[in-house]
Amino acid sequence: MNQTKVKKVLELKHITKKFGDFVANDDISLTVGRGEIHALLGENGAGKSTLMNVVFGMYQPDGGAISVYENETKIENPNHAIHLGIGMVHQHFKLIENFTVTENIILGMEPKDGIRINMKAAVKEVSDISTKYGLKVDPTSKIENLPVGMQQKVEILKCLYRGANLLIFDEPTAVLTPDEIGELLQIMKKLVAEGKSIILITHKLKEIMQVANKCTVIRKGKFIASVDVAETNEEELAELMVGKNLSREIEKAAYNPQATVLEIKQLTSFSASKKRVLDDINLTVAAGEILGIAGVDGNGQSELVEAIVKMHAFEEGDILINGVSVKEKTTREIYESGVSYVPADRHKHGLVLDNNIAENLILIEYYKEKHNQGIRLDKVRMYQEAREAMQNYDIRAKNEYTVVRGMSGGNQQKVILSREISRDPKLLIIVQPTRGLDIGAIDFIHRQIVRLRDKGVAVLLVSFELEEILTLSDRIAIIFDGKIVGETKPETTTDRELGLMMAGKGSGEE
Amino acid sequence: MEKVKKKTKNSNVIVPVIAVLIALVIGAIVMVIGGYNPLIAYQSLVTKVFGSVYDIGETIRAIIPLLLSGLAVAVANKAGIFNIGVDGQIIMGAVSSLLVGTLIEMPPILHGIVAILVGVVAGGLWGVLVAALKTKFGINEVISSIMLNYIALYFSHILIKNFATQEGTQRSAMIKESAGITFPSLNEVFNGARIHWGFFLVPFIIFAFYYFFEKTRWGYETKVVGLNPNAASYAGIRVNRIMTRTMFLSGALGGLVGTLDTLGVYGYVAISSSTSGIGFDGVAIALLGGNSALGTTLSGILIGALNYGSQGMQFGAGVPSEIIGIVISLIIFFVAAPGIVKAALPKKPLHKEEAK
Amino acid sequence: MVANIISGSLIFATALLFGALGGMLSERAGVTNLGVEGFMISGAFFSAIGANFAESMGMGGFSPWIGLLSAFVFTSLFSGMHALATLKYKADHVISGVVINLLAANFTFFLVKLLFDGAADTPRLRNMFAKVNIPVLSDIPFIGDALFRSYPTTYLAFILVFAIGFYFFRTPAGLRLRGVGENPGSIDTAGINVMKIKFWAVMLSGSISSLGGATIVLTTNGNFSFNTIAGQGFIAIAAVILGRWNPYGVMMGALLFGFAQSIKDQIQILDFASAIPTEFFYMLPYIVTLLALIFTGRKTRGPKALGVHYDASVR
Amino acid sequence: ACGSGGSSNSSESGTTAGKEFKVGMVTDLGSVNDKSFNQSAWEGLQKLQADFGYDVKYLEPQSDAEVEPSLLQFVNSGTDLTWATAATLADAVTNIAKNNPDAKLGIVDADIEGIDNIVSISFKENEGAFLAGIVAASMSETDKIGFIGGMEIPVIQRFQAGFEAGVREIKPDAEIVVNYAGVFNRVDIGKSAASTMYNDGVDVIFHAAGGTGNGIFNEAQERFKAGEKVWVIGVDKDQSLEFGNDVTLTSMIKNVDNAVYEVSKQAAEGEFPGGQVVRLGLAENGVGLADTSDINVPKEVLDVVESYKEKIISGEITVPEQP
Ligand SMILES: Nc1ncnc2c1ncn2[C@@H]1O[C@H](COP(=O)(O)OP(=O)(O)OP(=O)(O)O)[C@@H](O)[C@H]1O
Ligand SMILES: Nc1ncnc2c1ncn2[C@@H]1O[C@H](COP(=O)(O)OP(=O)(O)OP(=O)(O)O)[C@@H](O)[C@H]1O
Ligand SMILES: [Mg+2]
Ligand SMILES: [Mg+2]
Repeated sequence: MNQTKVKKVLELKHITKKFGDFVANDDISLTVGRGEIHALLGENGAGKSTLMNVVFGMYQPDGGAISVYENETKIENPNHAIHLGIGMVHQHFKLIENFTVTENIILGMEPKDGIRINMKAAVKEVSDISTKYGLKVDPTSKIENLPVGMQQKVEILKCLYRGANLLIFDEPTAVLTPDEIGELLQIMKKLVAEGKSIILITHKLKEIMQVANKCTVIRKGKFIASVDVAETNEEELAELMVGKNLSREIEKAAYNPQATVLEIKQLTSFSASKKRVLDDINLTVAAGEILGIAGVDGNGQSELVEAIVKMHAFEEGDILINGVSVKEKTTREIYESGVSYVPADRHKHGLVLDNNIAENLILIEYYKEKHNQGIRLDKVRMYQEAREAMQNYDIRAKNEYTVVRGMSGGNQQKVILSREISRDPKLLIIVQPTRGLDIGAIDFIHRQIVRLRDKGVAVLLVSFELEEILTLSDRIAIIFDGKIVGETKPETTTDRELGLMMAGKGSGEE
Repeated sequence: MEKVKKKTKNSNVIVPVIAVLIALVIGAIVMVIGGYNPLIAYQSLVTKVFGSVYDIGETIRAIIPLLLSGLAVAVANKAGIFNIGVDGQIIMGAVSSLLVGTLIEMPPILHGIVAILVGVVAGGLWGVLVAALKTKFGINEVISSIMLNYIALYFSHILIKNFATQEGTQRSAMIKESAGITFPSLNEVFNGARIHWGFFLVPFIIFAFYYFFEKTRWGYETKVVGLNPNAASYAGIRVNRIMTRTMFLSGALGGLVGTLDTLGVYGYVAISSSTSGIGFDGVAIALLGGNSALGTTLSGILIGALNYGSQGMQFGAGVPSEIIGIVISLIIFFVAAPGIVKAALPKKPLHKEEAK
Repeated sequence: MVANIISGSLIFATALLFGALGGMLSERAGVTNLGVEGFMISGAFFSAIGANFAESMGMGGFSPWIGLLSAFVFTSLFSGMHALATLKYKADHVISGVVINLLAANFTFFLVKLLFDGAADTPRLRNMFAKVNIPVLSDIPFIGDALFRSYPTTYLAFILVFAIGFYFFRTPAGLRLRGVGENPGSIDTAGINVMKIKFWAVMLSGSISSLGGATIVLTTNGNFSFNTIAGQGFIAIAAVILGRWNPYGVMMGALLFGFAQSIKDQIQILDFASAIPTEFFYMLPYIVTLLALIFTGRKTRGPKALGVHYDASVR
Repeated sequence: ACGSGGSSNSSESGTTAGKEFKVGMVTDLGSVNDKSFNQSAWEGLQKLQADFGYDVKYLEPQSDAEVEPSLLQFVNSGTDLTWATAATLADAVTNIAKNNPDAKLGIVDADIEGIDNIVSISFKENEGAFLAGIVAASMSETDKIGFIGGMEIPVIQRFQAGFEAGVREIKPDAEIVVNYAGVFNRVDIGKSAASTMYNDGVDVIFHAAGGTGNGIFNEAQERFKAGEKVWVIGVDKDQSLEFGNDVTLTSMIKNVDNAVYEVSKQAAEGEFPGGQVVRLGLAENGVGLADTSDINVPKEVLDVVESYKEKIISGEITVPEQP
C-alpha cells in the first residue's frame, strides 16, 4: 500500500453507534482527503466525539465500515489506530500531570538502552520533532507546570511522534487564548502542508472558515451535510447545525452604571509557595455594568475571583461589597450579602455530579428557612422548584431526578446558571460561562447575563474568550501576571490590541 | 479509598439473595471436602440462631455491636472519610463508661444514662482526633485511625490498671450495679440472654441515621462534602467542620458499641492484647450494606446471625467456625462483584420457565 | 546498642517492607490494596506449608527457600481474586480488599485445622533462615553489626526496593505502570493495554506482600498460626501512605516502624524504664508514626486514579 | 436427632442415652490446640475418654461475648461437667452457675470460692517459678538473667515474683532484666526482646509469654546454631519437647491435664468438690520443673532445687506473689 499516492485518507461509510437504546451516531458517512482539514460541526451531544472515538478504535461501531487509505479496516483499539497512522488530540487532554513532556510523548514507544529508557535519546527526538513542526515546548518540564496551550502542543507532538498522518482534534481551541488559537491554526496549516490530514471538531465557525477545506455537519447523531468551506459562510453553517435560523445579535440596554457594588482595593496575595499571585489589584464594578476581565489562563483570575468569596486568602488590601469589607466574613455570608458566583470548573466546583438536578439547585441555599420545614429539607418544594427552573432555563434532561453527571456540558452549565441567577444577586461573578458549549447554549447564556445587567446587577465576567469579553462587557480590564495592566472599552479596542496587553504589553510574537 | 461511595447500590434484591445462596453452597462444598456433614452443620446453625428464646436473645445481642459498628463506618463514608478506626473508638467508649460505672456513685438508671453518654462522647472525641489530624495536618485517615486503634488499646490498659483494677484478674473491676443497663425481668423471659438497653436504642438509631441522611439539611451537606468537597467549599459549606462533626458521630456510634457491651453484657473491660476487630467487621458490613440505613441494618443482622450461629455448627457438626468466615467473605465478594453472580447463573434466568 | 537498634529495626522492617512494596505496586497501578493483611496471611501460611513439605522431602537448609517460593506462587490465588473482582467485575477496590483479608484468614485457619488434624498451628520448622554475614562488610566495626549481619529476606527486601525503584523510574514498563495509576486514559490512547498492566501489578502485588508473611514465618516464628499476622498488613499500608507511594519513601516508612518497634526493647531494659508504664512502650511505635506524619505530613497525594475503575467509554 | 429427655436441645448425633458421663470444655480466645493451657486441659479430657469412655467435647468461642452462650450450650445439652480453661472466663462461669444451679462447672486458673456448683483449679505459679529461678541463677555464667512476660497482669507478675526470689536466693547480686512484650501472640516481638537481652549479656531467659515466648526459643536456637551458648526456660508445658534440648534449659510446668483429669473423675464418681478452690502448688504436684530437666541441668543443681522444693512445701520459705 502506497500511502502517499492514495487520495482518500479516511472514509466512513454509514457508521452507526448506539449506547444501549440511544443512537449516538446514525448512519454517518464522510471522506477525508490527503492534505485536507475537515471540520466536524454539530451541537453539544450531536455525536462528534463519539464518531471520532469510533475512528480511533475506542468504540466499536454497531454498523457501517471504515476505510483507511482505501482499505476497509476494522479498527480494534487505539493501538491499532496508531499503527494505521491515526492520532487523536482529545478535548480533555490525556496527559499525565506529574510526568514530563518527554515522558508523556514517548509512552508506549519508549526509546531503549538495554532495559532502561534512553531518556537522552527521547529528549532529543522530542525536541527534533518540535522544531520540525514549530511546536515549541520544553521537553523536560512537567505537564502540571505548563499552561493549557503548551499542553495541547504536547498532545499534538504525541501524535506526530507516533507517526500520525491523520490527526483528529476534538475541540482543540475551547481552552486556548486568542494568541494560542492563532498559533494552533498556523500549526494545522503547516501540518497539512506536510501532507498530513486533519479532522477538526469545533463550535467556532470563524475557525472553520479560517482553516478548513470541508465541513461535515451532524445533528442529533444524523448526517446533515458535507460542504466545501470556500462555498459557504458562517450563517449557513450555523443554520445547518441547529436546523433553524439563529439571530446572533444580543440586544443590550444603554450603558447606565449606578452605585458601585464591588470595590477591590490594593489586593495582594501569595500562593502556597510564596509566589505573588495577585499584585496590587484595584477594580470596581457598578450596578448595571459588566466588567470583563480579559487575560490568559493562569494570570491570577481564579485567585482574584476566589478572593472575593473567601475561597482564597489574601494578605493585603481589601475587598468591599456594597461598602462592607469581606475580611471578617465567611463564604456563606458573602453569598448572603447578594453575591452569586458561577465558577470556572463546573465539575470540580459548580456541581455535585452524583446528585440530581434538584439537589444541585439548592447547593448554596439548602440551609435557608425556605428550603426547610423544621429539621427536614422541604423536598416537595425542592423538586417543584427544580421543575420550574428546568422550564425557565431550558435545562434539558429526563426530569428533575436526573443525576447531573450524565448531562451535557451545556445543560450542566444551565443548572449552575439558573441556581445562581435565581438567587437574585446584586453582584454576579461569572467565570468562563460558556466553555465547551455549542452556539445555541452560548447564546442563551449570554442573553441571561445581559438581562441581569440590564436589571441593574453588577457583573464581573472572567473569560479567556476575547469574543465573549468583547460582546458582553461594558468595560474591560486586562490582567497579566497578577496585575491589572490596562482598562479599556469594547468600542475602542480591537482583538489585536487586547491580545497584546494580555501577553504583557510587549509584542505577542517573538 | 476516597471512592467508597454507593457502588453496591445498583445491585437489586436478587443479587444479594443469590450471593448468599452461592456462598452457602460453596461453604457446603468446602465442608464436604473437609469431611463434615453440611446438612447437619447448617441445621445446627439455624438451631443455634432460632432454637430457643435464649438463643434468639443472644443472637440479637451479637448483632447489635456489629450493626452499630457498620453504621459508624457508614456515617463516616457519607462524608468521604474511611473510618477504620472504629475499633479504637469502641475501646474509648468502653473504658470511659467503665470508669463512670466503677468510680462514680449515682442512682440506678441515671448512672447508666450518664455512663452511656460519657462513653459515647469519648468515642466521638476519639473520632474527632482522626478528623483533626486530617484537616489540620493533612494526615490520611487510614493511617491515623490504625495508629489510634493501638494507642487506644494501650491507653485503656493504663486507665484500667490505675483506676479500675481488679486484683488477680486480667480485667477491670466490675461496674457498680447501679450502672448496669440490663433488664433483669426481660433477661429472665429470655432465659438469661443478655438483653440490655441497646435492644431498644438500636432501632431508634437506625431510624435516626436514615432520617439524618435522607431528610435533613445536615445529612444533605454531609453527603455533598463526601461526594465533592470542592463543590462543598465553593457552596460555603465548612468542609472541615462537617468532617469533624461527622467523625464525632461516627466515633460516637463506635463508643456506643463499647458502652453497651461494657454496661450491658460484660460489666467489665478486659485487658486484651488486641482490639476487638468489631470495627473491621463494621467496614465489611457498611460496604455490604451500601452505606445505607436499611442495607447496613440487613447486612449487620445477616453477619451477626451467621457469626453467632457458627458456634452451633462447631457444637453440632464439629465444623470449625472458620467455615462461616469463608461464607461471609464470599457473600460480600459476590455482592461487591455482582457480575460474577450473573456470570454464574444459567444464561436464561428463571423467568423463562415461568413464561412457558 | 545503637548497632543493635539498627539491626533490630531492619529485621522488624523487613516483613513490613515486603507488605508495603506489594501494596504500593498495585496502588501505583490505580488499584487500591487494602488486602495486604490477607496477602501476608496467605504468604505466612503457604510458606509454612511449603517449607514443611520441603523438609519432609529432605531438603534441609534449602527448605525455607521453598517456603518463600510457595508463598510467592500460591498467594496468586488471592491476588487473582482481587484482580478478577476489581478489574473484570468492577467491584469496589476497598470491599474487595476487605474480602481478601477475611477470606485469607478464614481459609488458611480452616486449612490448618484440616491438614494438621485440628491443630491451631502448623508443625514447627526445623530449618529457618539463619542470619547471613556478608563477607568483609560484616567485619566493619559498628556498621557491620548494624547492617551486614541479617537474614537473607532482609537483604532481599532491600534489594527489592532498589529493583522496584529502577523499574519504576528507569524502565518503559515502569513508566507505563505509573501512568496507569495517574491517568489510565492516557495510557490507553497511547495504545497500551491498561488492564494487562493493572492485572500484573495486582498479581505481583499479592505475591510480594506475601513474602512479608513468609519472612515472619521463616525468620522469627517458625510456624504459622492464626495470630502470626496480626495487623502488620495494616501497618504496611500505613507505611505505603507514609512513604507516599515511592519505593524509597516506603522503605523509610517501614524502617521508622521497625525502629520504633525495636527501640522499645532497648529502652525497656534500661533502669529508668521501670518508672514508666509499660503500656507507654507499646504505644511508642504508633505515636512515633503519628508524630512523623505531623511533622513531615501535609498533603499525602496518592496516585490520581487510585481506586477508580477504568472504563474507556466513561470520561 | 434430638435427645429423649425433652429438656435437651442438643442437635448432636451422639447418644444421649443417660449413663454416659459428659464433660465439656470451653476454651478462652485461643484454640484448643494452643500448645498450652487449653491443649493441656483437652488432653486431660481425652485421657478421660480413653480411660473411662466419657463423652468429651469442646467449643472455641470467637469473642468474649460468645463465652456465655458456649457454656450454656453445654449446660443446656445436659453436660455433666463443663470446664472453662482460663481465668478470663471466670465471670461467665459464675453467671451461668448462678442461673443454672443444677449444672456443674469447673474453672482452671481462677479462684471462685463458695459457689456450690463450681470447682476452681488454680496454681501457685510463683512456687514453680521460684525453682526456675534457682536453676537460672545456678546456670548463668554472666550473672545477668532475663524474664520476659506477656502482659503485665497479676498471673504473669506471680511468675516474675517467684522467679526473682529464686534467683536472689542463689545469687543475690545477679542482675535481673525484665521485659513485658505487651502481647501473648507476637512471636517476632518475643524474638526481638530476647535478642536484645542476649546482646545485653543475658544468658538465661525465663518466659511467661505464651506464643510470644516461641520467639525466645527461635532466637536462642539461631544463636545456638551460630555457636553461642544461651538458655531459655520454658513455661506451662515441657517446652523442650517442642524446641529441643539445645536451648531449653528446663520448663516450669503447670499440670493442668492432671488436675482436670482428677477432678472430672471425682465428679463422675459423685464426689464433685463443688465450692472449693483446688490450689495446686509444689506440694500438690500442680507445678514443678519438667522431668526432662536432667538433660541440661547438672545433678548438683537439681539437688539444690529439690532442697528448696522441700523448704517451700514445708512452709519454711514463702514465695512472694508480687515482684
Ligand atoms: N459512554 C456513553 N454512554 C452513553 N451515552 C453516551 C456515551 N457517550 C456519549 N453518549 C451520548 O451520545 C451523544 C453524543 O455524545 P458526543 O460526546 O459524541 O457528543 P459531542 O457531539 O461530542 O458533544 P460536544 O459538543 O458536547 O462535545 C450524547 O447525547 C451522549 O448522551
Ligand atoms: N457517561 C456518560 N453517559 C452518558 N452520556 C455521557 C456520558 N459522558 C458524557 N456523555 C455525553 O457526552 C456528551 C459530551 O459531553 P461533554 O461536552 O461533557 O464532553 P466533551 O467535552 O465533549 O468530551 P470529549 O473530549 O469526548 O469531546 C454530552 O452530551 C454528555 O451528555
Ligand atoms: Mg465532544
Ligand atoms: Mg464538548
